[in-house]
Amino acid sequence: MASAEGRGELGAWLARVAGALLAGGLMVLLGLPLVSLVLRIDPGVLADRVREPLILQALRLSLVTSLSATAVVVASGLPVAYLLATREFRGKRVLETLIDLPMVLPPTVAGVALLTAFGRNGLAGHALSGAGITLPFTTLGVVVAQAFVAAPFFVGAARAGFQEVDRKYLDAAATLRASPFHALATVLVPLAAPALLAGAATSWARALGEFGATITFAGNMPGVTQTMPLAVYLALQSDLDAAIALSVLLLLFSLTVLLSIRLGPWRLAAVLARARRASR
Amino acid sequence: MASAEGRGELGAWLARVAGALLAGGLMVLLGLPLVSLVLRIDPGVLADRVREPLILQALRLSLVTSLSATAVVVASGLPVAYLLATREFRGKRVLETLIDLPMVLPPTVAGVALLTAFGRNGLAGHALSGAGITLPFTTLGVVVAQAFVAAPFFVGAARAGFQEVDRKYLDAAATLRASPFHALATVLVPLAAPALLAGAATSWARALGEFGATITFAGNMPGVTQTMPLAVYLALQSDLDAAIALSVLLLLFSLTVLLSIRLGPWRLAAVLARARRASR
Amino acid sequence: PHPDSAPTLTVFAAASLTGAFRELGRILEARRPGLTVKFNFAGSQQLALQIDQGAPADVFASADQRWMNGVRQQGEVEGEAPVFARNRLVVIVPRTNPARIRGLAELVRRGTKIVLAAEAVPAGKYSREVLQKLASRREYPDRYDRRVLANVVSQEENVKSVVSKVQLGEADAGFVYRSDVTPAVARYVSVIDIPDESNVLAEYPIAVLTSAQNPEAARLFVALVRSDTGQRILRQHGLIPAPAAQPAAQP
Amino acid sequence: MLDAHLVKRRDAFALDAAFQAPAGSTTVLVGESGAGKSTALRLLAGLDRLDQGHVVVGAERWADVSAGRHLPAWQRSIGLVAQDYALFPHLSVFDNVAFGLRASGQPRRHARPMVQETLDSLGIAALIDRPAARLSGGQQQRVALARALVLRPKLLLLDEPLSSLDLQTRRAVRGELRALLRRLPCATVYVTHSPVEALVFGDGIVVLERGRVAQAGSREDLLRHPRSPFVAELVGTNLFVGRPVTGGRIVTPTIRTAEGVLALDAEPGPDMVYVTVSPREITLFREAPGGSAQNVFLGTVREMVPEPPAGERVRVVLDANPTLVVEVTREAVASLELREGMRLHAAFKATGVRVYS
Amino acid sequence: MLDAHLVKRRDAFALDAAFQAPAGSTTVLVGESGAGKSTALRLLAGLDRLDQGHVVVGAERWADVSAGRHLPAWQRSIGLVAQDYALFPHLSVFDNVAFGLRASGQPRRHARPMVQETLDSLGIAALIDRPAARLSGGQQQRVALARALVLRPKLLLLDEPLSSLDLQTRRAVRGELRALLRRLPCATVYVTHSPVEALVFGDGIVVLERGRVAQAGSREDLLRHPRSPFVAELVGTNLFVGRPVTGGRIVTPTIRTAEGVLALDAEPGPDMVYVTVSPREITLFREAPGGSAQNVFLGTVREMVPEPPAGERVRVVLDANPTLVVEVTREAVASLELREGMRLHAAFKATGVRVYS
Ligand SMILES: Nc1ncnc2c1ncn2[C@@H]1O[C@H](COP(=O)(O)OP(=O)(O)OP(=O)(O)O)[C@@H](O)[C@H]1O
Ligand SMILES: Nc1ncnc2c1ncn2[C@@H]1O[C@H](COP(=O)(O)OP(=O)(O)OP(=O)(O)O)[C@@H](O)[C@H]1O
Ligand SMILES: [Mg+2]
Ligand SMILES: [Mg+2]
Repeated sequence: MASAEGRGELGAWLARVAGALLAGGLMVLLGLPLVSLVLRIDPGVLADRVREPLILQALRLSLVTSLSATAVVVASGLPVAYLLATREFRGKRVLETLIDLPMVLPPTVAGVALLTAFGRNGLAGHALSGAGITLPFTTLGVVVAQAFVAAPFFVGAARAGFQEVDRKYLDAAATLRASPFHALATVLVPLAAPALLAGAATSWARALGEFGATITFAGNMPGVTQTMPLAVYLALQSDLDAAIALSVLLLLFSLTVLLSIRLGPWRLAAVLARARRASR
Repeated sequence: MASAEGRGELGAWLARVAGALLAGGLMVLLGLPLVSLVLRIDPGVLADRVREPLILQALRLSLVTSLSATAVVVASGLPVAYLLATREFRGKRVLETLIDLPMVLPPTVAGVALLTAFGRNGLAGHALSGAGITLPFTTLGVVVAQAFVAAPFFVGAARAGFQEVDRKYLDAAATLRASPFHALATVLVPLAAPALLAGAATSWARALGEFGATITFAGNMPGVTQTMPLAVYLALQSDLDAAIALSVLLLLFSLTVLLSIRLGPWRLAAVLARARRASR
Repeated sequence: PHPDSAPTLTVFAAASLTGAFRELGRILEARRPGLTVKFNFAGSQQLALQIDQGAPADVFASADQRWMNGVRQQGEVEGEAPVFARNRLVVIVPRTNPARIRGLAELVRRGTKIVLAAEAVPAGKYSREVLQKLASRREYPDRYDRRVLANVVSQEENVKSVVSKVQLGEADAGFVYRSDVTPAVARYVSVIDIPDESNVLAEYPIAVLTSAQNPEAARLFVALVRSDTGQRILRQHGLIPAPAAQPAAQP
Repeated sequence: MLDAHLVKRRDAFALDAAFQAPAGSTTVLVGESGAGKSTALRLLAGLDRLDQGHVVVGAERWADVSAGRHLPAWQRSIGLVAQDYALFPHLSVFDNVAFGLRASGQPRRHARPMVQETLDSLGIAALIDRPAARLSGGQQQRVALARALVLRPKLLLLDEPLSSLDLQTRRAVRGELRALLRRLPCATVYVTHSPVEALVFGDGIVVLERGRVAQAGSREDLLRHPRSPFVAELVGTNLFVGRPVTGGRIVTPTIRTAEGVLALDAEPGPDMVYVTVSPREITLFREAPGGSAQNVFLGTVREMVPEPPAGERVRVVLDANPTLVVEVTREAVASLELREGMRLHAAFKATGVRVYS
Repeated sequence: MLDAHLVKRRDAFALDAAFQAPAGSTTVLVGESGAGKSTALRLLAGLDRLDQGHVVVGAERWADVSAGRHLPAWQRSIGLVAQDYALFPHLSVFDNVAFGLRASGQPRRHARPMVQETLDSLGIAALIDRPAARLSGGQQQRVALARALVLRPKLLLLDEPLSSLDLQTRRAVRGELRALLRRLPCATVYVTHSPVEALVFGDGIVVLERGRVAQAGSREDLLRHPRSPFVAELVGTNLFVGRPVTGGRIVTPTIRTAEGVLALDAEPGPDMVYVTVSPREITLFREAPGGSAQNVFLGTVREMVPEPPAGERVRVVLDANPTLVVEVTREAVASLELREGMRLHAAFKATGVRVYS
């Protein structure tokens, strides 16, 4: 018994070390590139770039389009996630897989796919132009491209979040005269809020980083379709360092937003204050 | 009361319609591009391409590297997800956000970041070459690039999955002489298996579609680093139709794998048989 | 014909023209008060696809004849598509020059990490042509082209990736356009020129599109690009001028 | 007035129960765990669909499978208090109680006085602005009740409303709840597995056993005339079911049960009869008794439980055929040297039984 | 032999309980919901850390805060059967029971005979290859027990092991479990909120009340000498606590309690004394009684519960100061026209009380 326990302890110790090594490996894999990117930038270049009107324009456009895309994804993803979470039907697994597919598509191909669907000569092009809607080369097109690639992330997270809400609350709402929709709005969404927020944050991050589908489907026009990742791409044409500076800018920006979603504005302020004190 | 109920019913009807419209919108947004892509392909081109040795090579390399990257992500992501799911510590939210960041990075910049970290002149380059490891221009580098972009998806899903496992099972394991590691392996992982599988599938899909980081970090060499998405991009340089055919090939391939993960091989066979019957 | 009080000109241009064309756009705007010049910079092939799909473009400047021809075949081009600039290939090595390469002949040395653009990319096609031409010359080692190609570790989808890899010191040498060696890049790399007789000249055609909303401004822009001012600015950005006066020569 | 016939099939379980619940009174649905009580409530509420049968409340036909009718829960005038209350944890007490009013389209302004009044009547007006997540068990129970009652439902459904409360709170709340239910004009269906609660609350009692109605009737009827082993166990007595033995050389009135022949002190009716024997009427012997006790069973002591208060009496469970519950004094335990596992004779006189059909 | 002193602070709750549990016997930890029973078990098991105190089993010091010692659960020789059993749903019965053996490094081959033997001894050998997810409640309970016992723990911890079972299974399992625990050589701590289970299982009984030990002792002691209101309620009697009144013109022995003065029939000791009055010793009157009943209380009827079997007697809860439980016959209820809310006098004689210190 003593030897078995001894073996157990040794095994546990080994496992702990292995786990720490693996976890450390992941941290190095994810952290080191980010750190070395930040180390490489020239603060002067970054400061200059931040003040450039074109960059500010791109940043603003990125913010507007990624938020709009997230809004589109959230609004249209909610009913789908609700359906997937609460109903059983034929072909459900197939539908789930189809929703995941945009993730596999190389982004430029996604852009081509969007053009063949919503372009002037696309499948739905006639219907759209009939309705007076133009997507390619418009800001709306950027939103569509971002929504296309970001949607799977939100639907997956929202679906899991809905499934975690105890059925009893929905039943309670139903016995209190709440129609399914009323229950969705007043009970399910508030109770699944953390998961929905996390999913929206992931979607937003993906939309913010979107490049390939955007440049192919919507083009790269400053002020109209040139988002930050596109600006990074253009900078890359002449100056790698500038491109890195812009990427770090994009990173800092999304870090701030993601952290503030996770922590709430107040706690973010506290964290920043602490960081500032520490850096003094 | 009757009027209130009437109003409730009307509201519920409106909500149902709105929900259906939104969900339908998402289906159009996600489905139409995929459909029009498939419609656009020339079956002849596709058939020719499938037989091309270069393409088969790229497909095989994609399979090998994306599976390896998924394995890396799963092995190193499990302890991190476990930590995030079971422990509370300072800076946890910050860590979570850092893990999400690779998603925001435009893939090309992600590749540059990897080069500055693990390249010959990168931060860890000296240590790596000392250990006789070269990453750029090697298949291993492809795996690293794919793991870098795919990791956030697995960690997030695994963490949520672990959190859903009832604590009581871990407690039971502990009272049965199981060290935390033994409990992780024999209780937590099997019980969280569906979530882990789903996360691994998402990660795999992302790794399979990876382009920007791969070509930037590992380059493009047939048989060594040329994965399917890279083949698609090169085809795009000369022949849009070939590129689309290859993308559809990639889509079909990942559809099969994802579906078989979701359904299990037997049920997949049944679905395929049904589809074949229906298409006759 | 657009009854717009503030007319805009939309130029679709290859991403490698970014710096030069932005300058030219500002000059045209100064000359034509009220006119706004907008650019859409992307890969030539992406631009061609977009024009095919009905993009609202007035001018298309391609980094390659091929994509211009494609657009032309669709009947999208108004009139000619003259070549307004040329580019030539150079070999770049990192400033630190880890493989100690001082001449083109040393590219055959075993273990040298060379990156090229892929054959499907114009730069890649030209690079291979250059290697063949060099191989046919006696001052270069035996089976020069094959031995260099054997050292290739990556065939990039994009010339800029070649630049990045050399700039970051990952590759020992790479074949790029002269124009890619911008001042920012020049801080990190050294250039080894390829003799003109073995070099290949890439051609940049430009055209006004039939669907142009503002054909008059479009023609003005093309003229500006081909004018002396335009050609000077292109040269400043590392391109070889091809002024309007001379008829375009085949490489 | 509720008239219900509930049929629902599940994997390994089937519910088929018909019963009525008069308006203004409380009908208790009692049964052990898994008997189908919650399933029945969910069918009444419309949260699940009937496989067969109907639910009719007053003049309204809420569900009728033969007519293809099924009103969803949110269109029925019900109040349901679930076992764990299911208060919305993200809402305040006010918002919880106002939820139904708001869902049926009333503005917040109108809801306020109604909520206030209901909370008042339950003595929890002071809690109105508390977050629901920060209430004690007893408070939660009352808020859940208020949330249901504020809508003035035609049918009130309570699923083990006291079972999440601790012993002392439960005792305190029980009396209040009873008084409140007495005052309500609607029909109330009260689900419980506790015999005590069934007896306290039940104007009418429906005993569910494995999805079937084992017995239904008034409290008195159940206590005095159990008609199923389950009900007998519920009220703590020994039950035999049998048919009179007629003809032959039989002198005393006798019935034949599954377990043998039983002597009675009165002539049974012509048909199937039920016989109960109180645990106190049974005596234990180490040796087979002679004398006047006509009914003797041999068995093994399975369990001995001292009866509160003070353990002066001990309940002995005897594994005989059938299992018998016997109540003896502490002195008897000592003199018989009673231990678990011991084999004993249990006897009762023909005069010790109550017979009914 | 277990010697424990458990101190743990939580948000609004603090546990501070010291008790012993001899080897080879069962110590019952009884208390209402939220009393801290599960918290105590988790501390004994090492699933949570003590804030203060110690856990010593035999010669092993598993936890001792003053010495900074805390052995994690998996290094303690314990067996824990949780309230809902927590069988691993992805494993078969065999793998569940073999889990602990495998975790401590034994090969499958060695584990098999031990598992078999344990399952045999619990009469569930036939289940060995069943998936754990497909067992009835009673079967689950036995598998959980087998899983704990196969490791031959030095300390067996059972958290309400019968509470997930239905009435009938519970009765069946109770006797078996009692017999099994009798045979085990280890110390067993049995947690329950059921007075009946406490009386059936407890060689020693520790009553927890809001995190403190309200009373600890043998079953007999608790039944006959409740020393806290909670224990009194548990065993169903009325308890008074007071000090003897001495001097003055007092003739009968008297004590002063928080509720007034109580007359006794025997001289109390010099110190604090406890007085119990059985519910049967108390009589109810519509008018204040004269005569021989020396102790009279006025109160309102809160609740009336017919007592099984047959409801011949009715328990009346009287909101007096203090609350009194009174047991009367059905006839008395009729003749007094007893109703809830009625004001009544309750009286008992000095001879009706039991006094102890
Ligand atoms: N959704 C379901 N699917 C399949 N079987 C179910 C479902 N819900 C309940 N059952 C089964 O139906 C039977 C009755 O369950 P029900 O919850 O109605 O019992 P209950 O009388 O309320 O028990 P308890 O006192 O434990 O609450 C049980 O055997 C249960 O396992
Ligand atoms: N993890 C925790 N954090 C904070 N408080 C807790 C925690 N676990 C239990 N408590 C509180 O500690 C007190 C005791 O809980 P415990 O579970 O020990 O009671 P119990 O006697 O086992 O009750 P039950 O009979 O309901 O199982 C309760 O007030 C509970 O709310
Ligand atoms: Mg139930
Ligand atoms: Mg507990």
